[in-house]
Amino acid sequence: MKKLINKVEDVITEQMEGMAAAHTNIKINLDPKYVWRSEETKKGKVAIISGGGSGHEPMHAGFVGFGMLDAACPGEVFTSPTPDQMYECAKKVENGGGVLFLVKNYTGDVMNFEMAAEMLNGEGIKTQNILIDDDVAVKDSLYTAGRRGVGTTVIMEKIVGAAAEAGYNLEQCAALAEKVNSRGRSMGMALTSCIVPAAGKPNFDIAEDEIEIGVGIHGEPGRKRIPHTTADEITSILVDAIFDDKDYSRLLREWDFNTNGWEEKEMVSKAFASGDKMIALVNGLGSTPLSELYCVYRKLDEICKTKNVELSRNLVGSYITALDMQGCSITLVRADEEILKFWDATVNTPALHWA
Amino acid sequence: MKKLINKVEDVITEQMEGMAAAHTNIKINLDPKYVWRSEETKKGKVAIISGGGSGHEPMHAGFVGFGMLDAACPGEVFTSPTPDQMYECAKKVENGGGVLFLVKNYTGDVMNFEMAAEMLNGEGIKTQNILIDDDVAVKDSLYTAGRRGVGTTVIMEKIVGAAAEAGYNLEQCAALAEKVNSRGRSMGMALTSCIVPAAGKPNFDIAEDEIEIGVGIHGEPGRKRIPHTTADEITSILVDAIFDDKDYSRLLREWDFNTNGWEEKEMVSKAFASGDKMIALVNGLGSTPLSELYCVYRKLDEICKTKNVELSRNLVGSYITALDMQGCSITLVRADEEILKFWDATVNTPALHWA
Amino acid sequence: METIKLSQLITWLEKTAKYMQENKEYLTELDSAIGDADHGFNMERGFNKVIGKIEELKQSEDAAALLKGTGMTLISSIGGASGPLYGTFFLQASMVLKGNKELTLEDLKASFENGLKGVKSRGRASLGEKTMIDVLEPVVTSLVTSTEKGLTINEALENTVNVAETGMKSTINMLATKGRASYLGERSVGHQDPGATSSYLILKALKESIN
Amino acid sequence: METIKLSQLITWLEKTAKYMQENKEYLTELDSAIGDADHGFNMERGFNKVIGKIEELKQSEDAAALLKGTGMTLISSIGGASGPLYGTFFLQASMVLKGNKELTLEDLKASFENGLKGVKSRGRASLGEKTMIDVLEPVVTSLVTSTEKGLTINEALENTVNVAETGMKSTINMLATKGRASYLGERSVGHQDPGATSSYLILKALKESIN
Ligand SMILES: Nc1ncnc2c1ncn2[C@@H]1O[C@H](COP(=O)(O)OP(=O)(O)O)[C@@H](O)[C@H]1O
Ligand SMILES: Nc1ncnc2c1ncn2[C@@H]1O[C@H](COP(=O)(O)OP(=O)(O)O)[C@@H](O)[C@H]1O
Ligand SMILES: [Mg+2]
Ligand SMILES: [Mg+2]
Ligand SMILES: [Mg+2]
Ligand SMILES: [Mg+2]
Repeated sequence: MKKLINKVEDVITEQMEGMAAAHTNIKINLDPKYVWRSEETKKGKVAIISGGGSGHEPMHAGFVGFGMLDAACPGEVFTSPTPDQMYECAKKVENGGGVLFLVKNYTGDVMNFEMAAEMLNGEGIKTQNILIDDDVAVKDSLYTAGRRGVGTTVIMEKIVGAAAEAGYNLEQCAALAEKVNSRGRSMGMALTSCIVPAAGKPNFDIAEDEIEIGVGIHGEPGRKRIPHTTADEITSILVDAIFDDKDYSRLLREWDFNTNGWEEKEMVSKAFASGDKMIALVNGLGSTPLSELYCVYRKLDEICKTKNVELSRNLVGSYITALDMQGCSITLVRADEEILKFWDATVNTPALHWA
Repeated sequence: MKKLINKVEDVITEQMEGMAAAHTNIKINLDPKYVWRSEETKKGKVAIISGGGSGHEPMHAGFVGFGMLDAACPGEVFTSPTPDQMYECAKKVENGGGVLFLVKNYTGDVMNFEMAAEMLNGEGIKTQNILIDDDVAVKDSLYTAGRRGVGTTVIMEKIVGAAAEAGYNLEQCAALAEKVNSRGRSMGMALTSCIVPAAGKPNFDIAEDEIEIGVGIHGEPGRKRIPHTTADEITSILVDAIFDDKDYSRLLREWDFNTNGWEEKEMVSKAFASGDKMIALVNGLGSTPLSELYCVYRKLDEICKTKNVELSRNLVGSYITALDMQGCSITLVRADEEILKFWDATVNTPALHWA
Repeated sequence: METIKLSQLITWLEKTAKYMQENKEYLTELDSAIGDADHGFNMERGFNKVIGKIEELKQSEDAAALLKGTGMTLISSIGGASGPLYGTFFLQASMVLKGNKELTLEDLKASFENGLKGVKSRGRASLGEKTMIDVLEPVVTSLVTSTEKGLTINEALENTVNVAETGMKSTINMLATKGRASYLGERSVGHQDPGATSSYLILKALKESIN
Repeated sequence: METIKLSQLITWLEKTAKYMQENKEYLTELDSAIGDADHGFNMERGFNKVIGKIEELKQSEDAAALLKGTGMTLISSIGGASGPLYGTFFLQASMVLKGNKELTLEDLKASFENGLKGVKSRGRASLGEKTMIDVLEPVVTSLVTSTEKGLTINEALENTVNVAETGMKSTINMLATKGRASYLGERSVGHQDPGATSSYLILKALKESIN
């Protein structure tokens, strides 16, 4: 394993220190670990917080700043952060508007964030958890832990962050987050595995002439392995998986402020159709040259044109990675006016900024 | 070789098509190949054009747009573009203010851009070439083709692009570009080689426990090979090379509008010293996770503090790459007020944008 | 009446930490086949944290405080799926104990029963889903039986280790429907669950600490 | 008087293209040792472009037009260092010819002499710097001598190939001070220069086309 690191135990800390040194608009806390905005936010603004295992950089810490996250809690590499991180972090940035946790749907993340929300709600700090479960590689939720949260997370953090900045309250932010989640679908593939620093070797073996279809962002093996093929064919496979996905219904837990406990809520993602307008993310998994992502975008654009689907906005780059994995994922979020308005709103974070 | 490409011959074209599809503010021409800004520029504005071999993405095409480049000419992978590209491209974007070619100091790039400048000046289109030669890994210019142009290119394109936008004329833009070049120093290292699509295998072999110090951006072997070590030590080696570099003097060719030919001009880069303020670029070579770059930035920041050198601005990310090479480079440009003003100015390109 | 002393519970934690260190690579290897290759690191990190607090834990007033302190430490240091689950197990196990300076088999049973309940409600998994529950639930069932039969603590723990081992191995042929392994569908079959394996090690450590 | 016909020059270009195709990997291999592993692709791309225009080139009025067309094509298709250099070579070689439908040895000499001058002024390199000049300059010197001695074209070209080969091999022990290889300093010694090698192939193709 060759990496630009010092001791394996210090990877997360030193990366946080580097970020804080490079970006004056974020601050870090090391025990417990979280990253938050330096400038004060408007009184009453909902605190938008995310977090998850490290190794997906720039997500989430790179998205802390004006118009996006108030704070992020990094866990160990590929391991959910712990409730005390989220709890301390929320106490630090909560500003009278309550807390919205944006949580990727992995068993670990869900449970840790739920524990934190329980603690905060128990103390009278209104806290809601919204899940992201957009990975169509996971087919059903009856026989699995449900779909994983992947690329839609980036888009949700941007949009809900902008809405919070614009004065949406906790219920409105949560509803918007739900809407974005129900309109997002992603599918990924890998050319190579990644190497977790502590493990020091690839998570899975893959031959020179094979690729893995349907990987997530944790170096976990995907759904199937096929012979390596052209970028156009690979793009078609990913895009087809997204468009072939039918209406998808599942139960997701949310905090019920009346019963003061968790309630299951049905969430339906309608299949994509002709005439839809999309925000598209062509995402590199860490070691994919930008030029190759543009080659994928080119084909995605071509396919969408034949489907009469408009790519209204896009991001092409490495935004939600799996350490040094070679590969890519495609995310499409069906947009509407509200979504586009908040997508276009000013954002100023280390990894995303525009005005 | 596993890459997200179709046919090796189509790599550059398809990447350009993908960029054009993703970014409405740039346009592409395929024969000959160049990328240029969609919106018209102010009459009389100097046209800032760069170009070079492909494989260094997002440079240069990713820097085309308001406040930076007017156009970029991509060559084959790691191969300078040809004079007809630059010539046609310059004719397309020249808007009465003349043309400034920003050229990385490689034999091929220098000669091709010189031929283009000769053709344009021959037609009465005022054209100047400014070289970037900032790579301290190349020790002298007497026994070599001179220092290579690396990271300072990104910073120069930003600064000179902003100056042109602000109304600097050709002479002023050229003088500013020279100033930035004379104040920039870079040093890079690689953990792995890269794979050129047409070659299909690594440019050089390197063992699991070795790293290459002083590589450029073309997968060429560097100056020396040492055992792999910590990020802190690697950073120290790179930073020391930059700070240990003494006053550096060399002759660079510029177009003389009086004699209508090339003249050699002495250019001196003064050694860096305590009290200097810097724009810092910690650059990934293509396959380096952002988290590792922050680990490098952390140490760079620490060392600079002990040297009483201020990192006034920074960029951390993959901005000038060597395809899928794992490794990084550090660039420092000694700033002054003029440089910082133009660094901070609004820029809106696919890869760099702020307001 | 035969009981488990606080000092023996401390030994249990120390032995567990030792097992997690020794089996770090093994557990991670299991997790790399059907998960994300971190279970060994997670468990080692968590129990190392417990060991780091062992002097403090030794000062615990009673078994409830000891188990609660352990649970809180695991929760705030493991993360992932196993952190909240093991944390909850110890936390909930502590809840039914009040001022006990030592545990009878009855206490242990009640405590584990409540721990398991916590794990199941936190993780919403049940028997047969290829998780740590395939070890923890048979263990609780066995403790219930042993209590009813009036077995000694040693006999009872002997039984728990046996059912824990059987439970652990039973996960090999299961299709995962909870946790990360569930993403693999059919491909999860044929691999032993890492969390079930760490649960087995915890039970083994318990038995060996009391013997 | 013995001359080179336009059709033979066309054969030369075709043979050169064939050699570049055949030696693509070899030239790239040489360039990967001391450069950036593209010389073979560059040369193949350039001469394939020339072949793509061969019908047009066949229509050339005279040798000057033919060589100029070749030079322009190489300039606009190779890029890198070798593009402007070989392009300039052919372009400048064409400049001293006026309306020739065929070339005498004297014409060839004058033409190559001017081509070399162009390469040297474009690249600012001289003999012994481990570049194509270590082939091209001895070749021109040999052509001068052959002309003075009044050799036949065949004899003269026989000699050029010999000095080209010697020149090419002489680069092995040289320390590069121009081009990409110069970055390697001492590490450039022991490798044959790719550009010198392609120059040798071009000269070899010429001899074989005239024979
Ligand atoms: N819902 C659940 N209920 C009970 N145990 C679970 C559940 N989900 C996962 N597990 C257990 O957690 C183990 C994985 O733990 P670990 O690797 O530390 O966390 P993560 O999956 O977050 O990386 C699995 O092997 C399984 O035994
Ligand atoms: N200044 C120079 N003068 C003459 N020949 C040169 C010069 N610089 C490089 N060359 C020749 O060009 C060859 C490299 O060509 P090529 O690989 O196609 O271009 P690049 O170096 O741009 O990748 C070298 O082997 C050398 O023979
Ligand atoms: Mg994990
Ligand atoms: Mg080249
Ligand atoms: Mg795991
Ligand atoms: Mg080359």
